[in-house]
Amino acid sequence: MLIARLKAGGPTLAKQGILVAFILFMIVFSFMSDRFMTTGNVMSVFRQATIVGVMALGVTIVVIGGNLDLSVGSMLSFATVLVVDLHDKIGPELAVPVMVLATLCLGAVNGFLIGILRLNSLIVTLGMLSVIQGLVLIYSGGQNVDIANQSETWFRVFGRGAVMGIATPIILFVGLALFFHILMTTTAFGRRVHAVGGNPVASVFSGIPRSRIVFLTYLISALCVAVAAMILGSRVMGSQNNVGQGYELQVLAAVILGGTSLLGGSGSILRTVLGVLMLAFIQNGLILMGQPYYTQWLVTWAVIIIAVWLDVAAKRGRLLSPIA
Amino acid sequence: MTMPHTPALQLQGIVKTFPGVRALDGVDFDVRPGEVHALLGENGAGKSTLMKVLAGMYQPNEGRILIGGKTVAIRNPIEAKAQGVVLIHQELSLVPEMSAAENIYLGELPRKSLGRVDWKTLFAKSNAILERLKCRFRAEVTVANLSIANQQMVEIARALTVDARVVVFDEPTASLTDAEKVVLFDIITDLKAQGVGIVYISHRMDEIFTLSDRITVLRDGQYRGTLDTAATNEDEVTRLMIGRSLDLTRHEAPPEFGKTMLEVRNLSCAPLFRDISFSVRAGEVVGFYGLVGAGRTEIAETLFGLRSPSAGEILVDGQPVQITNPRAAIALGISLVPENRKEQGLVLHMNCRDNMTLPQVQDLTSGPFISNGAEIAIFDQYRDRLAIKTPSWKQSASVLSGGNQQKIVIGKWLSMQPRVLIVDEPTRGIDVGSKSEIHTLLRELAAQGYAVIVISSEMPEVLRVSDRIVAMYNGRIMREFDISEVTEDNLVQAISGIKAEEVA
Amino acid sequence: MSMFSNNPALRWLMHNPIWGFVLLIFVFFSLSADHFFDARNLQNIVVQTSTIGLIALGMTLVMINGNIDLSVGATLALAAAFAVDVQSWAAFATWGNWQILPAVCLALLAGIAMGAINGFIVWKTGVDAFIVTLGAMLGIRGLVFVYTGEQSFYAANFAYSDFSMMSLGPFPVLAVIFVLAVIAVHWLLSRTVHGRNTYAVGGNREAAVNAGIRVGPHMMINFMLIGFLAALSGVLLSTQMGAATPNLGRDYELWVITAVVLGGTKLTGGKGDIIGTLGGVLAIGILRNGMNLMQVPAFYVYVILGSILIAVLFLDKRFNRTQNGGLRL
Amino acid sequence: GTVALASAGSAETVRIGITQNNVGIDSYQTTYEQAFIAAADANPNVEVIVLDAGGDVARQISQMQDLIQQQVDAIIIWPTDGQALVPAVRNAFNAGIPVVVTNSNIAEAGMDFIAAFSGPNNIQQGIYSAEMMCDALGGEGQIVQITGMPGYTTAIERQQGFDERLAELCPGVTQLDIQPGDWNRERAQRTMETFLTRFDQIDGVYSGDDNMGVGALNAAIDAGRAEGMVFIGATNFAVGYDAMARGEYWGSVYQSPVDDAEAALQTALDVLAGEDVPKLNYFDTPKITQDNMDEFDRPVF
Ligand SMILES: Nc1ncnc2c1ncn2[C@@H]1O[C@H](COP(=O)(O)OP(=O)(O)OP(=O)(O)O)[C@@H](O)[C@H]1O
Ligand SMILES: Nc1ncnc2c1ncn2[C@@H]1O[C@H](COP(=O)(O)OP(=O)(O)OP(=O)(O)O)[C@@H](O)[C@H]1O
Ligand SMILES: [Mg+2]
Ligand SMILES: [Mg+2]
Repeated sequence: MLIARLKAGGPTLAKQGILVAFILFMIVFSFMSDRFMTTGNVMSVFRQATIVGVMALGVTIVVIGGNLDLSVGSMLSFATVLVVDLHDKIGPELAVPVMVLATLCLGAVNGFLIGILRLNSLIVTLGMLSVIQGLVLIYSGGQNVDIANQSETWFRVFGRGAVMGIATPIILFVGLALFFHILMTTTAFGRRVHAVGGNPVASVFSGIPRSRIVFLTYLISALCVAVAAMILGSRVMGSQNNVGQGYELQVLAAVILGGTSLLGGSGSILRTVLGVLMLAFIQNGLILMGQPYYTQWLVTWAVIIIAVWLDVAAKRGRLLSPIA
Repeated sequence: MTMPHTPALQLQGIVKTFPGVRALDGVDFDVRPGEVHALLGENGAGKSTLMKVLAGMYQPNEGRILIGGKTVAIRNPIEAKAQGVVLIHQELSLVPEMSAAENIYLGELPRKSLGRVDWKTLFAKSNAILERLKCRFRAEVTVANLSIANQQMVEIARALTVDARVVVFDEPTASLTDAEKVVLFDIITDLKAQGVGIVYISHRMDEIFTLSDRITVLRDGQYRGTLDTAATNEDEVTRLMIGRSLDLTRHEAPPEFGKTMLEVRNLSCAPLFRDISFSVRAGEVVGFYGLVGAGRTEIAETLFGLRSPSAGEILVDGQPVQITNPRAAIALGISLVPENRKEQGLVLHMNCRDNMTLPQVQDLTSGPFISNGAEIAIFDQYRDRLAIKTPSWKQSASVLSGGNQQKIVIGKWLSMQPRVLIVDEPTRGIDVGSKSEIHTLLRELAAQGYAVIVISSEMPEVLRVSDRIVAMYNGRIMREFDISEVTEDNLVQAISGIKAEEVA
Repeated sequence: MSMFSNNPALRWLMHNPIWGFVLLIFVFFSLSADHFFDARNLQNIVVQTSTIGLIALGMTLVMINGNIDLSVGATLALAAAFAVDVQSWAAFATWGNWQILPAVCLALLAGIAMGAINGFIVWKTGVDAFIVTLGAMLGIRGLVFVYTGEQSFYAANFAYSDFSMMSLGPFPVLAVIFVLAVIAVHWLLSRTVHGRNTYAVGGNREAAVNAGIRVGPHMMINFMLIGFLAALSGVLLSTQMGAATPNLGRDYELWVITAVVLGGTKLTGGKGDIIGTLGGVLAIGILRNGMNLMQVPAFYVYVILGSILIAVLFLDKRFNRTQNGGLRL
Repeated sequence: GTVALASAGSAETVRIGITQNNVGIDSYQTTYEQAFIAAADANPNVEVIVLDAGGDVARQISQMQDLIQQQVDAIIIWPTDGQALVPAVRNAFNAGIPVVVTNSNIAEAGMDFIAAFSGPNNIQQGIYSAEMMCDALGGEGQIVQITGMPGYTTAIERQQGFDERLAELCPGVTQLDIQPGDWNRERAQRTMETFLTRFDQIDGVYSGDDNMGVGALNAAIDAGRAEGMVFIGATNFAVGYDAMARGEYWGSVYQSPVDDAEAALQTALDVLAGEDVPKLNYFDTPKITQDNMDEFDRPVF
């Protein structure tokens, strides 16, 4: 029966599978814990999700362009340590642009190696993960960095401020998500990223500057990391050298949950947002229910596989794979 | 029709559906021992699907398969082989990093104890088969190092690994040279003499009429009838296939051409081609004819900025130019419809409209956004002009038939308003109906003042569309013909490497 | 280039640049680190390499198959936990040193089971292995924590950790096991029908299906093999520790993939071999050991390892530049 | 094991190898390393080989093998895991190399193979924190706990000391939940935010170190609920010290990485000199609260 349903509702489900799963999930959780669906909790989870979320936006674009970015975690450590450290040395007015530029440089290195030299993105960004982690440690000498005057700096606005009662990180996240959604769906750049990810050879045969497009996707990813670092640095008002460790996997999991194909060429920013929120709500919901933190890993396992499975199944019109 | 033999194989009332498509709708088909039975139909008529049902790759929704008069269930390719049914695939189905021998016996490698491969037997048997096919390479070589034609021979060699009852060839000649075709036809004759039933699928009428004994025609997944080859002609078959006759006359050369749009002087790209000089005028179609591997595609790629020439110069509108990438070529008004539409021409899962406007999408903007209206206008214009069959622009290019895919690619480049249009193998694997449409289209384009270069390995095609023909052999131009002076004989001589002077 | 192609040894090196690199760093460290070129140290390198090396053998199979397994680190931790904990089960209290046997068997079975789950999901759902095993990487780690209750286990029986110190003649037993595994997997991959089909499935899955290879079960077997090898690696590691910790094997998947890719196996499948993988793991092992002996500061080790990874990838691309048929894409 | 070595310790240079847990993961370990190198440099008779395991047990075992292979005179180890390093330490013992364990101790089974332990008493620190918590709450209240990285000895021991002592000393204080903060301020902040949503009444927070404690404090301040909430930490960091000075943070345990490093080196030298060194050399890690903080220097990390 499920198969028949899937066949009938195939196209719609394929588009909205994640949304349906997300809503079901929220309903189940709100029955399990009465705290779950309170405005306070929802806003707090939303705010917590913004760091992974902003990074996931950039990575979604990289993945649509047919590549991977595993270096975002280290890059986040780098950017956060840099902005927090420079905050007290040269003031936030300079620290923020310097950090953004430095992070973009790292993105440019990724973009150069992958877009222009055409090296494999998985391995290059894995290597960069290690290199950047080392750079952070060398830069900071392995010491934590902190902002001395936490209550007075305007830098606090990124992580802790609010506009009309809505936390600034949420505004940043939603704003960027809408911006990138529009960029990817309505502009020539977005179309070209889809084309390069979908078929790089045909793109070159169509006169698309493939190298430049891939390069730009990595710059965008780095820019997102820089924004995430502003939120993180401002929220914590300090940083450890390994603060971003493991983020790359959370980000990737969110992108995958959003149904973006790792083969490139297809994916959606808005569905990545759903993926991000879903992961954040799983984490939050299970803790609210008093489960030990590691059950969240087990649930995430199941959710990722079931969600992606249904997505794939709806696209091919049958539940089980045709592999013999 | 009288039935002298009991059929080796019968398909009855086969129905096969895919989501949204009824690919086969009650098809009947039979093959007798020792006959060549041709299967014809437009692109997407269901020929390959029918054969995949036969080979156990698809399970039919309805209908049955009889072998030697008994109903059988064929659940997978191994079972089909066990029943003596072998399918040579339309698309190459090889593993590039493995040896020819392993590819020939893929899925059925001979075993020794402990699951070890019996290399000795494997190579001995494979080499024997390759010799029978008169191949000049050994079974030990890696397939990736073989030419496309030789890869095709490896594919064909698979048919000879078992005592076949029925062998299906699905468009085997698409990438074979003439010499290899002769070998293939010998093999087919040989098999036939041994009483094997052959199913032969091709879009080339000449082959069908030389080889086959009977012809079955499919249309839109439906059975349209079976004819005795001896008792029919191309026109009848064509009408059964596409519902109308084709105009197969050569065109009349227009009285005069415009100015020279593109000139190439002593262009070389070692080791692919050397010393290439030719020119194309507005309103003219120049055909490049040669065997596969003659280097024609490489010339087109060089003109389009995809390869760097080692010597020589290119002049557009009389001005020498450097073309370092496709964008530069596009800016100079050069367009290339590439050889391989799936890999080079289309982003398959993108929709038709987006594919068509891809090279110019950054110019179709209003403000920062792509102008939807402008895109749809372009799509509508070329859909109508090229008679592309698709329900809407939103259809993903992957589900279109080969011919319609090709038209999308042509439309994409026409919409760029080029001055020089290069088309490489525009009708490879395309049915006769679409082929003739594309030929007519190329002539019309020339009449409108485009300079057109057509690269083709099919003689009838170059003869039909060209005003001039450049014959190539092994990376060199052997001779240039005016359409009025060309004959099939001197063309064949030219592309086989016989010097122009000797011919003249 | 032509100068190189005449000499078969040099030509071989061109196709296996990683071995050239191994040679280079070997000579370098022999000259510049005091205790490097020393029989004991070379034994140490092999033993140290064996942990990642065993998993890399399995990863080579899975990657040639066109898949990937990110869950190996967690599987390793799970197997180590079983191997150490089961020994102390009351049921085996009277078995003496034999209590190790059921523990090790159970650990290896657990590894095979995890591989089977991954393989089965990939087979039946058709979801990409990267995604399936990314999920499993979290999930199996969760299982480890559920099972261990966040605690480390230790083996009360010193016979267990003594095993890792044993030698067969001059060779440490761990090194011997690793070398045997290398030979076995190399044999499997190059000589058996299953091994050849592994290339076929990864090189062109459709062709393999057309040829009647049962692709699903075939891939599942390779996932079970990598599960087994990861578990074996976990067991051997736990013998070195006499204990098991729930965080064991974090990030190993990244190092394993790195080693395998350095060894020339294609991420898209269809190409690669055990000789290359062995070069890849030795390269990482020698670098780590050499840098320890030379006391390279920890922060620089990250930078050096990452840069070398990218550099080798770059050189490999330079040497084996045959793709695209010379087209500028 | 010490018998054979008495002769090694005279005037000529001694080579000491150290393998640390995870330098750079936090300032404590980094400062420790710097202090250790500084102390060694100050002593012309000492040559040190400094290695870092990056938090990976297997790598630490390899480093132990490498050090044994180089036949150093003594090994100092900061175990990534108390259990798992026992056989490696035993190897060193069998090779006749004395081992000094630093910062967090090795498991019971390994005690026979080490020359000495030098470091803080993490269980005692947990006990101190429990006592301060009890004190601050006056024996009544509801608290939450944020622990370090799950599975690591320091985290486990501090939690153990805290839990046991709290139950015994203050049955009136209930622990609502325990979740990890991974030694990471941002993660602790997130964990605390969820606690704040989940529990309407939280009177106290115990964090496995001040870095996480300040994260929890940040969360409470942002939620407007920090007023009257008691924050107790361990390993007093500079941020914790400052928060204490502002009156936002109640107390912590003062632990100096410089003392830690110097004690470890000195213990090793004493062992090599053949002195009679007690097995357990705890250095002092006193309670630090708003009341007595003037007696302590602001931590350098
Ligand atoms: N796996 C599939 N899923 C969905 N539709 C399919 C599939 N395979 C074939 N079709 C559809 O079935 C129809 C028949 O396709 P088939 O490949 O049999 O055509 P054909 O006659 O071999 O054409 P050609 O001459 O171009 O090879 C087409 O409309 C095609 O789009
Ligand atoms: N000498 C050769 N050895 C092996 N393969 C070759 C050789 N020459 C060409 N090929 C292969 O044959 C195919 C067609 O060759 P190429 O594109 O050079 O010829 P062409 O003149 O454009 O012919 P066509 O357009 O008819 O294919 C290519 O895939 C090429 O790799
Ligand atoms: Mg077909
Ligand atoms: Mg060609």
